Amino acid sequence: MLDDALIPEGAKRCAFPIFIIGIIIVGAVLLWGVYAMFLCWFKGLNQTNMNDYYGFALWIWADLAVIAVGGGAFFTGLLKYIFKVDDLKNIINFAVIIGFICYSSALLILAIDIGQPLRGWFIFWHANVHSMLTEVAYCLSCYFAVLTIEFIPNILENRQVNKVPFFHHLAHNMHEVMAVFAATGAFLSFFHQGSLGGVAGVMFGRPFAYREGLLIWPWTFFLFTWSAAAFGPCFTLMVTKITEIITGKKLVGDKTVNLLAKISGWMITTYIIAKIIDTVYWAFVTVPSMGFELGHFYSNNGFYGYWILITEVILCGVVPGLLLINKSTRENPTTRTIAIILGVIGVCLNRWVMVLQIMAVPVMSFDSWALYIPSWQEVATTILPVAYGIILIAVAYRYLPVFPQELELNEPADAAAQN
Amino acid sequence: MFPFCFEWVWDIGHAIFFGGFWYAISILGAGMTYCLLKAAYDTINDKGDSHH
Amino acid sequence: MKIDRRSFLGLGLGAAAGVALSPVGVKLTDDSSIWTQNWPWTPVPEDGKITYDRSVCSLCPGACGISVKKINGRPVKIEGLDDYPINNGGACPHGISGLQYLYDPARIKTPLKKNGNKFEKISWDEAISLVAQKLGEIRKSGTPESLGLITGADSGSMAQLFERFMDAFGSPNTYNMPSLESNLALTAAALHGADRNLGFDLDHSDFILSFGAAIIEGWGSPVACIQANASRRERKAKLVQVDYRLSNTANAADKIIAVKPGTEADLALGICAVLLAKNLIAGDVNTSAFAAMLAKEYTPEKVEAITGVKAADMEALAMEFIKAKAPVAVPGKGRGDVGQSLREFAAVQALNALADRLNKKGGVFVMYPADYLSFSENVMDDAAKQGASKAKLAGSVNELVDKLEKDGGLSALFIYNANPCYALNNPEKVKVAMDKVGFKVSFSSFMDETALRSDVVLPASIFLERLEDVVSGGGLAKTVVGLCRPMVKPIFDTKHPGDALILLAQAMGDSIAQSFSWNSYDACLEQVTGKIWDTLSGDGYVVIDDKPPVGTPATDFTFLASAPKAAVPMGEGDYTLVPVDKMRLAVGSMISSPFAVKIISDKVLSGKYSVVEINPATAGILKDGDIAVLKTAMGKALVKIGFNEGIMPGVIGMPRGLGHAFNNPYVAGKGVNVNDLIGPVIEPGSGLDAAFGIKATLSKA
Amino acid sequence: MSELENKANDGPEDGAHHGTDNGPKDDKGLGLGVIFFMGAFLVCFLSGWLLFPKLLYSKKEQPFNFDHKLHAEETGDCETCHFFREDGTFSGIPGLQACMECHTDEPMGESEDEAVFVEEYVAKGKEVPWLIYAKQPDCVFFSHAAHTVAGGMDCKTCHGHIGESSSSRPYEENRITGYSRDIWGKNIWGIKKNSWDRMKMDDCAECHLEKMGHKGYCFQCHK
Amino acid sequence: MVIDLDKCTGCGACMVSCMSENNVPFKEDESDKKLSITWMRVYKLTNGKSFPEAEIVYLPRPCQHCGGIGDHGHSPCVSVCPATATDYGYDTGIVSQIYTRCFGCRYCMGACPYHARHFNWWDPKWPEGMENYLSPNVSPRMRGVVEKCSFCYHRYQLAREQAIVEDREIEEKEYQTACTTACPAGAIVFGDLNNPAHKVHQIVKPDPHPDPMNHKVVGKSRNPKVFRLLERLGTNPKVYYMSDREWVRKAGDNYLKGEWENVKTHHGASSSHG
Repeated sequence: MLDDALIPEGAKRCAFPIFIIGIIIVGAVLLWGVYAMFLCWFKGLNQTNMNDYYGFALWIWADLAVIAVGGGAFFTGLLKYIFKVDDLKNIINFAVIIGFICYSSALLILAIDIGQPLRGWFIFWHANVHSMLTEVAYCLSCYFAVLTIEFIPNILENRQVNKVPFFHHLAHNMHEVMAVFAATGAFLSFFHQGSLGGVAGVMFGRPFAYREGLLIWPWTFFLFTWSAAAFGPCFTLMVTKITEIITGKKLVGDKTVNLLAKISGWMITTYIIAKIIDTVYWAFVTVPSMGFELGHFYSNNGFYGYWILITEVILCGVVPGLLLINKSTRENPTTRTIAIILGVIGVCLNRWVMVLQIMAVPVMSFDSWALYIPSWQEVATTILPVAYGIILIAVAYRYLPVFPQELELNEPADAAAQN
Repeated sequence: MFPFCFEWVWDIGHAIFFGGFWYAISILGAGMTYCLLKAAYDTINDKGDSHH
Repeated sequence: MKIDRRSFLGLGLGAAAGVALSPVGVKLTDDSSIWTQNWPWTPVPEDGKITYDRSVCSLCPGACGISVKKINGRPVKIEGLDDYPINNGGACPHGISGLQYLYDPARIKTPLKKNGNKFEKISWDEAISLVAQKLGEIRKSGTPESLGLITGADSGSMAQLFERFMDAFGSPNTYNMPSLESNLALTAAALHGADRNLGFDLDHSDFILSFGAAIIEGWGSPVACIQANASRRERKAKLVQVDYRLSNTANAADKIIAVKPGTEADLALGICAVLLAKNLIAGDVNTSAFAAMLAKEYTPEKVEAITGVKAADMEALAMEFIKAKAPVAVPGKGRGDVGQSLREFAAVQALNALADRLNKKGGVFVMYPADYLSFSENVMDDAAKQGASKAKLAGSVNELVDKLEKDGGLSALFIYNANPCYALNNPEKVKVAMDKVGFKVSFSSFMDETALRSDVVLPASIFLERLEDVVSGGGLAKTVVGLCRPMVKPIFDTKHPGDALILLAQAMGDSIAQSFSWNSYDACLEQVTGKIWDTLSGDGYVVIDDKPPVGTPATDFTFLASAPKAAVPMGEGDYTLVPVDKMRLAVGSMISSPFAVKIISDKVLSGKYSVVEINPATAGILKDGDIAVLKTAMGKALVKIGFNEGIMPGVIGMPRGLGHAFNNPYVAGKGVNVNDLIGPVIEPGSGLDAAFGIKATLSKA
Repeated sequence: MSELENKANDGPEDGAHHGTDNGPKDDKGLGLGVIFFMGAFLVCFLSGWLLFPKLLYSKKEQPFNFDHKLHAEETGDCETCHFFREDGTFSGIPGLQACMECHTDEPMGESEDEAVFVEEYVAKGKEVPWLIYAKQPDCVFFSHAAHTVAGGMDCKTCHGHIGESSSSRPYEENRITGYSRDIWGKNIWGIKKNSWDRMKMDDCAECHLEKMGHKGYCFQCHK
Repeated sequence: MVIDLDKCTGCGACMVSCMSENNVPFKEDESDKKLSITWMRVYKLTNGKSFPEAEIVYLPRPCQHCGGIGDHGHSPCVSVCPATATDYGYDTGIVSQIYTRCFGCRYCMGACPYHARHFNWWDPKWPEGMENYLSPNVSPRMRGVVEKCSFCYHRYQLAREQAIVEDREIEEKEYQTACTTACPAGAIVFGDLNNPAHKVHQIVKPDPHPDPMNHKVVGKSRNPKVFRLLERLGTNPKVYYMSDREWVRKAGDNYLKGEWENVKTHHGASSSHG
C-alpha cells in the first residue's frame, strides 16, 4: 500500500483507497459545517435562530456536552498517572485523543458562538474573575494545552516520526513526566468542569438554574465535575466500542473495559444520589422561597414536562449506575453497552436542561414560555466537530500505535481489517 | 490577566484565580522546557541508538 | 549540500520565531479588535454645538408644541415643548418620530409627472407650467367648476388659501376628508347653526360619559386628552365608557357600559328620554316633536332591546349623569373620524343640551372658529363668479366618490393633506372614481396610495421644513394658534404647498394671479395674520380663547326629531367586524413612521398579518394564533386570530392603519387595510359614511 | 513504557530497509536547518520591527501649517480659541467663524499658509478640515470641563506642548483602525515616557485611580 | 425611577423617545419581539377575566438597574460578564456598559430575568439619509454586542458639565431620562432615590434596611401602593411601580398559593429611617 511505511509495525489496516473514500465522505459533512461556520462569522449570528430569550442555545449545549463526555480524558489520566491504575494504560491513549477532539471542538464552537470573534481575547485580557465564564475560558484553554501535551508522545510514536532521534527522545521524556501534566490537567479540569456548572448555578435571576452552594461555588459546580468524571469514561468506552465495530477488531482488553466500567458505575451512582438530593432541596426549599412551585418548570408548554426530569435522573442516571456496579450486568457486553449509552444520553440531557430549559422558563409572572428550533447553520456547525472527530480518530488509528493491546488481541492473520 | 491590565486589582479574588492560573501555566511551561532540553541532550549524547 | 525538509522546517520555525519576537503579533491583535469597534459601516454621528428650537407639530390635529434638539443645526431629537398651552411638555410617539419623516428616503424628492404608469422627474418650472396649462384649458372650456379639491385641512391659512384658489378659479367643489373636526362642525351646524365648532372641556368636567370615544388613544388632540385623563384621576373625576370592547380608554374608565356596536346613539337618546320623563331637563327648548319621539320610541325597554343595556342600568346612568356637578357627554367612537353618523353625534350633543351643559365649565363649548386671518378681497372674474356660484357636485366626499364612480363630473382634482385611496371605506371604489377624473394633482410629501394615482405630484415640504399657522382643533375647549417654523432647509427639492399654489396662481395669470399677489407663502402668512403676527412669531403661539363662551346657544332638535335611521352594517355573517383605532398606529393621510411600526404589539401585527381581536367564547374552532380567512361583502383577507377576553362576544376588532400599499419596506405591506373590508353606508341628511362596521365570517385558512 | 522503547530501538534499522535518510545525515540536515532558521529569524524579526510600523501608519499633512506659538502669543491663552460653550461642552478646534473674529479676508503676514487659508477657506467660506491628533473614537465620552475646570488639570498633561509648536507635524493614521497614532503612542510597543505620549484607556485609568481612587465606571468615559 | 401604572396609557411615547434618543436601530420586520431591540418595552398584562370585567395594565420595562442581592452592586448581569464590559456604578447606582468591550457572549442576557438586555443580531442599518438624525451623545452599536437602557446617562453627563462650569450641584429637573420627559401622562417620575428632596424618594420611601422576611431584599418601599418586579429574587431593582389595583401589584412577582394574602400587607418597615 502507499502508506505502509507510516502504519504501525505489524498492524493490519484497510486498503488506502478505501480509507481515502471514507475520509472523503466524512470530509463532505465537515465542509458543510465549515461553510455554515463562515456564514456565521461573516454575516453574523442572525444566521442562527437564537434570539433575546435564547442567548444561549444549541451551541452552548454542544459545548457543555462535549466537555462533559471529554471528561473521560482527565479522569482516566488521573487514575492512570496519579492513582497508578496501570491497567488503564491500554485505553489512556484513546481517552486522550477523544478528550483532545472534544476540547478542540468546544473551543471552536465558542469561537463561532461569540458575536465578536476578533475580540474573543478580551475574556483573557479584561478578565472578570467573578464570572464563571472567565474561569471556563481559562481552564478550558489551559487544559486543552495539557491534552495536546498528552497527545504529542502518541503522535511521536508514529513509525517514521519516531525514527528521528530527537522526537524519539522527546516522546520518551514526555512519558517520564506525564504524571505532572496529568495532575495539572486534573486540577484544571476540576475547575472548568465545575465552573461550567457554575455558569448556570450563579444566575440568581433564573430560579430554574439558581442553586445555593459552598462559598462562591453553587452545588451545580460540584455536580458538573462529578458527572463529567462519571460519564466521561462511558463515552470513552462507547467510542472504543464503535471503533471496534467499524474496524472489526478487538482493541481494548475486557479487563480494562470492565475496570473502567466499574469505576464509572460507582461514580455515576454516587453522582446521581447527590443529584437527587440537590434536586429535592432545590425543588422544595430554594424555588418555593422565590415563589415558584416545581410544576411551574414542567408545565404549560409544548415540550418540557416531568418526563425530561425522570429520563435524566432515573432512566439515564440510576439505571446505568446500577447496571455498571452490578458485576454480572457489567461483564455482560449487551447490558454494559446499554448502560454506557444510557449514561452518555443522561449527561447530555442534563447539560441540555441546564442550558436550554433555563432559557425557556418564564420568570416574570406575565411572561410566557419560549421554545426554539435551531437553524441549519447551527446544526451544521454542531455536527462539524463530530465529522472532524471521526477523521482524526481514523487517521490516528491508522498511523499511530493507539491501542497497545491491538496486536496481542488480534493474533495472526485476521481478515483484512476495515477502517 | 496581567497586573498592568485595566481590570487588575490586588484582591483575594485575583490572587486565587490568577495564582492558580499562573501556577498551572508555569508547571506546563517548565515541564515542556525540561522535556525539550532533555530530549536535545539525549539526541546529542547517544548518536542514533538509545540504549538504557 | 542537500536541502531537505528539515531546512524548510528550520525556515518555517525561524520565520515564526522572528515574527513572534517582533511587535507585529501584539499590534495586529489589538488593532484587529479595534477595527471591529469602529467598523466603517457603522455610522459615527457628527458632534457639535447643542441648540434647542421650538415649533409646532402638524402631523395630526393635535397641534402640539415641540422642541427640536439640534447639533450644529442638524435636528437630532423631537420632544414635547414645556409650558405649551396644549400639550405642556407631553408628546406622542408619532410626533417624536418626526425626524424619520424628515429624512425618509421614501419621500417624494422632486416634482413628478405621470407617464404611462411610470413617474418621471420634472423641474418645478415644468411642473407648474404643466398644471397651469391644463387648468387654463379647463377655464377656457368654460367649466371652471369641474376642478375639484379634496383636502384634510379644515382650518388655518393653508385651508383658506386653497379655498381662495378654488374661488378665484371658479369652483365650489371643495371636499373635506371626514375628521373629528368636520363631524363636530356638522353636528354644531345641525343643532346650533352654521359655522361653529364644539369643544369638550374635559379638564374641568367631573363626569365624562364617553360614547366610545378613544379619549386616550388618539381622539381629538391626543396628548391634551391623555393629560386631561391623568388630571381626571387626580381630581377624582369619573369616566364612564360606552363601548363594545375593552379599549385602553374603557380600561382607564371607572365604569364600562357594554353596548352592541352601532347603538350608541340609541343609548344617548334613551338617556335623554329618561331625563325628559323625570323632567330633569333644562329650560323649555323647542323639544316638542323631539320630546314626543323620545317618549314614544326610546322607552327604557325599547332601548334595552336595541342596545343590550339593562333599562335599570341606563336609568341609573342617566341619574348619575344629571346629578354630577359638571358632566359632559363625548361623541365620536374611536378617533371620531371615519364611520361616524350625524345621528350619533347629534344624539350625544342633544344629551349635553338637555342636561344644560352648553358653554358651561366642564361641559361643551359651542365656539366660533378662530377668526385671526384677514385675506384681502378675492379677485374673481366673471368665469370665476359663475363657476363658484354653481351647485356643488355632491354633499360630502363620500357622495362625491359615488358620483364620480357613476358618471364622473370632474375634469381636474387637487389632493392636499388627504389620502382618500386609503383612508375612505372601500378604497377600490375610490380608485375607480379617481380614474374617472382626467387630471389629478397631488400635493403629497410621500408616494402614498393617492399620490400614486395622480398625474402630477408637487411634493410638499413636511412640517419641519415649513412655516405655517397651526390651529388647535380636535374638540379642544380652547383655541390656540401655533406657529410651525422651518427647523431645516428642505432636505429634498420640495416646496411649501402654499408657495406651490402661489406660483401656480401666478402662472395662471389674470384675475387668479391678482388674488395671489404675494411673492411667497411666508409673506402671505405674515400679511394675513397681521393682527396676531407679532405675538405669534414672538411667543410661537397665541391663545385666542380658552374660556366658556358667554350665553347658552339655542338648540334645534328637528334633525333628531325627523327620526333619522340608524346605519345597519352591510352583508351577512355571524360576526360584526369593527375597525379599532390604536394610539401607536397613524391613520388617515398620516403614515406610521418606522419607529411607530416597531412599537406595535405583536398582538396587532404579526409578521405580514393583521391580528384581529376576538373573544375566545365566540371563536368556534379557531385557536389563538391561527391564520383565518375574514370575509365580508367587500372582500376577504388573511388575518391572524388574537384571543382577547376584552372584546364583546360576536365582535371582531381589526386594527386600523395597517396594510399600506406603496414602496417602503419599513411601514408598508404590513397587514391589511381594514377599510378594504368595509363598505360605505351613506347617511341621508349628513352625507357621512356611517358604516361603523360590517357583517363578517371567519373560517380557518 | 516497555514496548514503546522496543519500537524506538528497532526504529533506525527498520528505516534503513526503506532507504530513507538515517542517523548521520540527520545531523547535517539539522545543521543546515539551523542556518535556515537563523536566516528566516533575522529577516522576519527585523521587518517586524522596522518595516511593519511604516506599513501600518499612513502620513497625512494638515491642510496648511498652523503656528500655535504665534497664536498663543497673540491671544495669551488656549481658552480664547479652545473655549467652553455656555452649556459646559467643549468647543474643540475653532471653526472658521471663530478665526474670523481676528482674521479678515486680507492675509495677515506674508506666509504662504496664510495665503492658503485666505484663498482656500476664508474666500470660499469653507471650514478648514483639520486633522485632529487627539481624536478619540466615537465610543469615548470625554468631558473637558470635568478635567480642566473641576479637576484643574493642565492642557499639557494630555496634549503635550502642541501649544508651543510653530509648525504642524504630519498626522499619522493607523490604516486598520483609523486611529490617530497619538492614541497608541509613537512607540510601536506603546511604551511612554511622558503623560501625553499615549492616550489609551489605561492612561485614563491610571490617572483616575491616582486622583479619584477609582478607575471609574463604564459610562463615566464611554457612551 | 417610579412608574405609575394607573396613569400609563400604553401610548408608546416612552419607547419611541428612548429609541430616538439612544440611536436604537430598526429593521423592516420588527413584529418578532424577541428580535426587536427596545431598551424600554411596554408589556400588556391582563387580569384574565372576560368582557366587561376584563382589565388590562401596561407595564413599561426599562433596565431595572439592579443592585443585586443585598444591594451590594452584584447585579445579575454584571457579576457574570466575563470581560468586565458592564459594571455597577456605586456613585449613581446605574448599571453601565462598554459596547466596544462586549464581545457578545450573551451571558448577561441569560442572567437577566427581565429580558432588559438585547443583542445586535444584525448590523444596524438606517435607510439612506436617515442616519442624519443620529445623536452624537450616544455611540451607535455594532453587530454582535449586547445593549440595554442606560437611564440616559449621557443626559447626566451633559447636566454635569453644565453644573461644573457654573460651579454648582445638578438639580433634579436637569437630569431626566428621555422616557420620563416624553410620557404624556406623566406616569414616569425620575430622580435620586436616596435624596429626600427628590419626588421619587418621597413616593417610594425606600427602607434602607434589609427586609426582615427576605434578607436579600433591600430598599423595599414603605408605600403600600408601590412594588418592584421579581423583588423576591433579590435583584433589588431601582425601578419601582405603583398601582391602586391589587391584581397588578400581585402580578409584579411570583407567589405560592395563598402566599399573597399573607405578604400583600408587608411593606418596608416604616420605623427605620432613610
